[in-house]
Amino acid sequence: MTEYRLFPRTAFGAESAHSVSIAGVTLTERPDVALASVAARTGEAEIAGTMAELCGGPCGVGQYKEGAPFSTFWSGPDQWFVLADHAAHETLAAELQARLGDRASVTEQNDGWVVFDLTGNALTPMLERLCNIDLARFEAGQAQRCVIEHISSFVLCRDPGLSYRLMCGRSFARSFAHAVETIMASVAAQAAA
Amino acid sequence: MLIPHPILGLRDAQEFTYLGDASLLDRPDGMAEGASEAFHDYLYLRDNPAGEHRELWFHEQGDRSWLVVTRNTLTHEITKAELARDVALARRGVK
Amino acid sequence: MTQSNRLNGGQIDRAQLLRFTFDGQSYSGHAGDTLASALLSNGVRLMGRSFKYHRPRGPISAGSEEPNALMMIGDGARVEPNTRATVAELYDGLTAKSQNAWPSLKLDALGINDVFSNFLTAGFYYKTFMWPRAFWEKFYEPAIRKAAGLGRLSMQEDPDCYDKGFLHCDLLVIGAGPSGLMAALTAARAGARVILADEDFRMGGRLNAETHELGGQSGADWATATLAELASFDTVRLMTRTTVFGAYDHGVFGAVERVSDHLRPTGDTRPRQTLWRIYARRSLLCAGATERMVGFANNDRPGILQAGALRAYANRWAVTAGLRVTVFTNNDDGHRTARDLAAKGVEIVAVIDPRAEAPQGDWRVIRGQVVDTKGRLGLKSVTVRGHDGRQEVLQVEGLGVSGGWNPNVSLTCHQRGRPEWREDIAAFVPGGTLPVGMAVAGAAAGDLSTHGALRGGAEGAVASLEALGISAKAPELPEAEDAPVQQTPLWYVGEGKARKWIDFQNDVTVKDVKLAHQEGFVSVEHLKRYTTLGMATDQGKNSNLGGLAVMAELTGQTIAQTGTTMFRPPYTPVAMGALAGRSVGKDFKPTRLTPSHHWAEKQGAVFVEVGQWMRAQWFPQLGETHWRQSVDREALAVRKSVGVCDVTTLGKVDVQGRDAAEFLNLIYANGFAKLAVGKTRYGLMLREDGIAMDDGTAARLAEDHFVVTTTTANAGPVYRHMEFVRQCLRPDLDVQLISTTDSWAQYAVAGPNARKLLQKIVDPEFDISNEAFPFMGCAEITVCGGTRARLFRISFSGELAYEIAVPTRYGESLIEVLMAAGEEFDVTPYGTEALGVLRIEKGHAAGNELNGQTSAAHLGMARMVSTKKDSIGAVLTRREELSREDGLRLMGFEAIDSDTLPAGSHLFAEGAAHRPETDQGWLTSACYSPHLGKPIALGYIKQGGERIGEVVTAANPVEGTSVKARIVSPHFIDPEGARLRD
Amino acid sequence: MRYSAARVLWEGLTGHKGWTRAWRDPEPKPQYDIVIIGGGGHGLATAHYLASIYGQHRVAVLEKGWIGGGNVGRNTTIIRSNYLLDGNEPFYEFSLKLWEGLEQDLNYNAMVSQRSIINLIHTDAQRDAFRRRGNAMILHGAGAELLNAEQVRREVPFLNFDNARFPIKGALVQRRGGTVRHDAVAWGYARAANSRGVDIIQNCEVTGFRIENGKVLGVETTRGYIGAGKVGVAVAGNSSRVMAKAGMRLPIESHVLQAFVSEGLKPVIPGVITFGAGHFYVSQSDKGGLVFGGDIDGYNTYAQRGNLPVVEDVCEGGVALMPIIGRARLLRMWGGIMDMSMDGSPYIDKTHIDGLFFNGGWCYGGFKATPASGYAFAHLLATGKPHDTATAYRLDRFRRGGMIDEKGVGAQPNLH
Repeated sequence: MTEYRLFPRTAFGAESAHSVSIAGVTLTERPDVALASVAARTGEAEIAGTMAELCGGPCGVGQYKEGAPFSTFWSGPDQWFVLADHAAHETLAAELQARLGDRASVTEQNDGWVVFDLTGNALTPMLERLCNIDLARFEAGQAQRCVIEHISSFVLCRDPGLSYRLMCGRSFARSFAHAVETIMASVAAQAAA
Repeated sequence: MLIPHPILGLRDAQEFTYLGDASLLDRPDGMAEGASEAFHDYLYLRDNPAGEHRELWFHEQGDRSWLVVTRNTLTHEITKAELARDVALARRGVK
Repeated sequence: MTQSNRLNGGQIDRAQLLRFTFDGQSYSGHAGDTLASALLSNGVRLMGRSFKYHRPRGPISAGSEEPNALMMIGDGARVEPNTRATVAELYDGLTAKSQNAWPSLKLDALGINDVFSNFLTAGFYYKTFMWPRAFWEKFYEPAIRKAAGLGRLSMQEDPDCYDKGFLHCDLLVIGAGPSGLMAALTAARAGARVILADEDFRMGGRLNAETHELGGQSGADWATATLAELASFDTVRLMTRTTVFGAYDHGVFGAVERVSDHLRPTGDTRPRQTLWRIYARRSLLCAGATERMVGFANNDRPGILQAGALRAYANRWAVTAGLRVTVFTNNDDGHRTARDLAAKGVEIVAVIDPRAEAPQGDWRVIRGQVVDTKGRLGLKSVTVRGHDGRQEVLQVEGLGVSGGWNPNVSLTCHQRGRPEWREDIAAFVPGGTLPVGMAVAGAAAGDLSTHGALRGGAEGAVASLEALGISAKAPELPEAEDAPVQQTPLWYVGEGKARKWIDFQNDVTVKDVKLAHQEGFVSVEHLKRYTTLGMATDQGKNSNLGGLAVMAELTGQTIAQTGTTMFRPPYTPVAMGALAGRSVGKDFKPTRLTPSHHWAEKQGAVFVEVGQWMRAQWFPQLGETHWRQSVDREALAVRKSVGVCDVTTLGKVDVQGRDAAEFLNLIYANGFAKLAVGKTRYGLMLREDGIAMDDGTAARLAEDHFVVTTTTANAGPVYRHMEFVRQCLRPDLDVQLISTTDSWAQYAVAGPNARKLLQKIVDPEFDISNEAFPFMGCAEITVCGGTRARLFRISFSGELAYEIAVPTRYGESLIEVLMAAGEEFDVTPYGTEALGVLRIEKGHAAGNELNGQTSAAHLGMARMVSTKKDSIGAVLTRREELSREDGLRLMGFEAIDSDTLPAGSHLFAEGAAHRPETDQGWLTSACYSPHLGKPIALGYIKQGGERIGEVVTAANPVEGTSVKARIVSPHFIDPEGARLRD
Repeated sequence: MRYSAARVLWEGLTGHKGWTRAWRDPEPKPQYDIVIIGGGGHGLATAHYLASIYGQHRVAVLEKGWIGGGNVGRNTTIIRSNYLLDGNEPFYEFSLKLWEGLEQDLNYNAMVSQRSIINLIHTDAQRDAFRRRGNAMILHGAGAELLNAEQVRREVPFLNFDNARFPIKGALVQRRGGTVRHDAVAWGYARAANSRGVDIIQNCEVTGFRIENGKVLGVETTRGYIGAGKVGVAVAGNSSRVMAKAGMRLPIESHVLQAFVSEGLKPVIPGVITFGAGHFYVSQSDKGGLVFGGDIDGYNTYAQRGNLPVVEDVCEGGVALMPIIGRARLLRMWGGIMDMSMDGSPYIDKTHIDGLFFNGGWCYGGFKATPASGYAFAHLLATGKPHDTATAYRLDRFRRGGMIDEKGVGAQPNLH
């Protein structure tokens, strides 16, 4: 039996989640989220139904459906990302594969992406400086892939103007947070003026 | 430019990567007689029209779909956008 | 100095006194002033020098079209050259300096050019400075360059930052004058999402500059009230200080908001400006019109302004350019200037109007023309010739000139629009195909009365919204001035020998246009390019039409036949910094960090940029003073015992589906259909043109599941290519792709002790002995007591080697564990340099070899390209030039008696002359091989396979070296591959 | 009329009455020995060399608009011969040599200014590649220098050396590279060709070819039929459209390249600088404007305008490389149509139609090639044989696999 053990680190190389607050806006890393991607095999588009059962409702084009224990968002034709609590579902991909069998290709994405929660009052001035999303029409339960400061990202809306989830590739975490935090500071300074 | 994505609606062309003429869908059979000439024409010759052009765009910063977009090269007006997959499947059906 | 030219009234806050300096002299102004209005209030008319003749100049305008009053504003690194004093908002402590003048604005030495202007006509430089040949670059050009240019950069890094953003709306209204305000109001009341943008710091446009009443209140008050209502809608965004500078495809606009230019720099985190990309479903251009000057002798003296500007200074800023003023106009509007200035107590010496129907007023009206002016540094007098033939000199300090108004059509031209001539207003109005979704209203559309502007704005908004399915109703219009345009075109005055300026900044005169015509530069574009007409920082807003009119007269054609005036973006110049936004300095591109980054930092690793990644290049140890010491040690450690290298950056693509194997068979040149589960295979990926695209491995984890790796650099392009093949070429296959590069932390564990090391961390239920897990095996395992891992027995170094992957969050921990467990083997972390040495020693091609110009045959892999199946690139890689027997082959090279063998050297047969015809190849990658104890290289050389043992010359003339090298197999180490299989 | 300083003085003293038209405005004749389609830099240069070197005087240049209105009138004015591959380097070096004697040849000051071109190096692999290129340049007599970071800093200290995402590690320099006043090139060639009897016919659009029995007899134009012994096509930006009239499909796609100029500034930049880690290259005109550009927009187009993302991309590269220009302002942006070839290199070749010759596919490198392109095309038209420096520019090279792909990106025109 090997005596060695591996310990997780966050995308920032730390033991606890990265979190920054500026003038009432908070960006928090969520290392406790497990992720997997699910793609229907050819001719198996009806797994959308199974996905709906698993995730508490159907998740159509551009949607983000929060549920327990699984949340999901649409990421492409017949393709979804599923989110769950990491502690309880570290092997989320295997769990989903077991449920979906050979009707879907499931891929572990726990550490492919970093999830951030962005919360605060009036986040619109920030997000409109970060991503090309029509925020007035971006409602709770919507998801959109976009580019934030040259970084491929997902933006999930939980409560318009007040609460969003942002995701970027794990290796980009530091640059991504820097970009978001820079705009947090800029917007705060403009609001104060 | 805005591309009318058949699934997602208008999306900024900046999210896409451009490949070129949609005739690249019609890849010749590599095992057929005269493949060399067929591949030469397939890969190197272009209509390059001044007007309506069918072309391939990849929604790299989006849903990762390849699209066939019909766009006017003089005005940039886009009259149609289809999933390349559907177009390719339809063509295979014809063959 | 007192504000001697300050009048009463105006929209300035007299309670706020602002101090500023111009060329070191202190002045004061008020909040609401521009720098130009403040200087004029202090009696300063001289504000700049022209480009070529260095003529003394003052402002001609009160807006962004200003060609003359350009200054350097700000201090130190914040100096901003070429800033228009006419739009620069005054703040306390502002410092401004004149530019393009030496030693001072008043005594500019290059004013001498004005004396020699007869020799410096349009295009003179094309005809001379040719002899002797060498003198152009040594003497003439440096002198010209020094004299040319306008302002000066600080030559320091811009200390400010800039934001960018995206906005979306139903209707973008550009310009907040009467038409823009009315349009925004109409749309807002209909519930539409509206953006109203105006370049000025005070919305209202000409309403702020005029004394007309709107529905019984002053124009400015009406604007204020309307803005208050607009501000009450949360669907309306009012953007002052925001210039919409470009109209791009499909309703995308570029706009720049000046966030803090008008404030004294504070050093907080506010941006200086914000670049907005506005996505508008419809747009309404309400950009107003620009008054044009008239060409007459010496029409460029400080104190000569557009009549409307003179009026704006008086009404909005309570300032006059002089206490004795005259007006020269070809239209009724010019007379309003006299009326408004007179009302403010300015003496109107006369109004000069060449028209028979010139209206009468409470001042003298002279039917005639201005034929000359005097006053070198500021206007002193104008000479007038009456239609009765009498010449008269008027002593004045200010002259307002109106030659009519040009609609601001710029944005309508940014795509396919070609303005059309409208005879009744003698001006170009929007024409041709406007940008998609754009309409034009008010003066910009040629509707030059206030009533017309209001009506146009309301109707324009209704029509724009109707197209979107939003029904809107035009509000009741306030009663407003509705005078028809009364003008007789007057482009220039024939009388007068002195120069008559058309393009003020670039010093293009009526004579220059005549010369261009004489020499055949008749087409509008030739005229422009030959004389530089319209190429100044005002983009020709003040000059294009004047030049066109003179040319029309010379060719005997109408203006419409002669051509049209076109405009390109930007509407007004935009700071480079705003267009760059935050993507500058270290943030130019995002940085990707590997899972071991923090650990490597702690080890003191030296990092290198590899695409967007930062990778450890080597790990210096105490006592090592040269990078080669570290790299040699690391490479030798791998050959001798075991080393660990973070290879997470290699692209990883998860390929699943029933037809995954068939799919790989198509994208790789070699066969994949028969690869067994639990096995990995090297794959050569060709582009369709038969050139090597990438190489990597594919591991079969299950019947329907592969993991494909790509090189670091090609991860993106290869993924895109795979999706192309999947969706466009073989949509019939059941294959799903997704990138997992960031999901797994992957390390190469290489060296004779690699297995022993791994056995210490792999959980015991997994047998990784040579028998159970041979070369090219792959498996999903667990390590360190249950952590999921993937193990691949592949080797880049030629040693017994593995790549082990764990979920990225465990990556940093894994390298710590490997270091701890490997202590007994002296495990050595190695960086990209040692990785490079090892792969060169093994003869593995990498980026320098896979440079997009090399075929399978060049790589010596022609036989890998299966002839039994169709695969991407297989047909075209067999073309004669790519597959010829005597073509280039990848070979190894060993230096002979030399301690260098530089990559990039060209290869020649020994003793051959070094000429292009004798050039036989080049070295692609080189290193010092600590294993062999000499410099080695990989390279391509003609007929390489048949020349093993031959000595060639590696010539590197660009660094003055030439080295002998022996051609050898590219596999310097273990060509049989025994170590891999141990 | 000869231009000279004395003449400028004399005219200045006598009211500029003596200046005559720079070129005539003739009516088209019914028949010419050689008709060049396209009054751009390449077409006019071809006419000049046909007349001055190959003794051809019955030559007409047909231009649909005004001469010099294509890419010679809308480029970033750079000249250089810093190519890597054997198919290219002799040609571009020949071109540079012609630039060096251009003004005396044409009696026109096109302001050829060899202020050097600096290609920055940011990675070791780039240095290896530039070493190979520099050596190729030296072998072809073009000259090259490889600088280290310290040497670069001494030459252009205002670049971002201390806070760069991609540090500058050196540069490949060609001292003979530089800039030329682009419009003057068209005018200078036109005036010189005109003086040797070439008819330059503006506002004359070719609407079709008259081809019988596989041989071209002349062209149909908006000003009537014009007979020709041979027809040379040099219509950058319109190659596919014009050659389609002769029934040909070409290995070309048309794309837009944007270029930019800043407001006038006192001298900032000595020569030409190209960023090796982003899309940006820059020089400063004699008038003081920073002239810069970057990548093409990347989609097929015939519209002479681009979009904002590329503008931003170029300015990001610019300010990242030169933080001192953050407060300089972009004055004007424009787009030119580039005939992008399938390997990034041009074509100068005969076609399968007897008497019909083609010159095109210059991607965005056509300006610097102007003299050699004209010379080589004139040679081909006059002798029927490719010029020694242009033997690789054949249309059939893709059949043989003989691509001349400097960037190594393959048959995807928008990547070249």
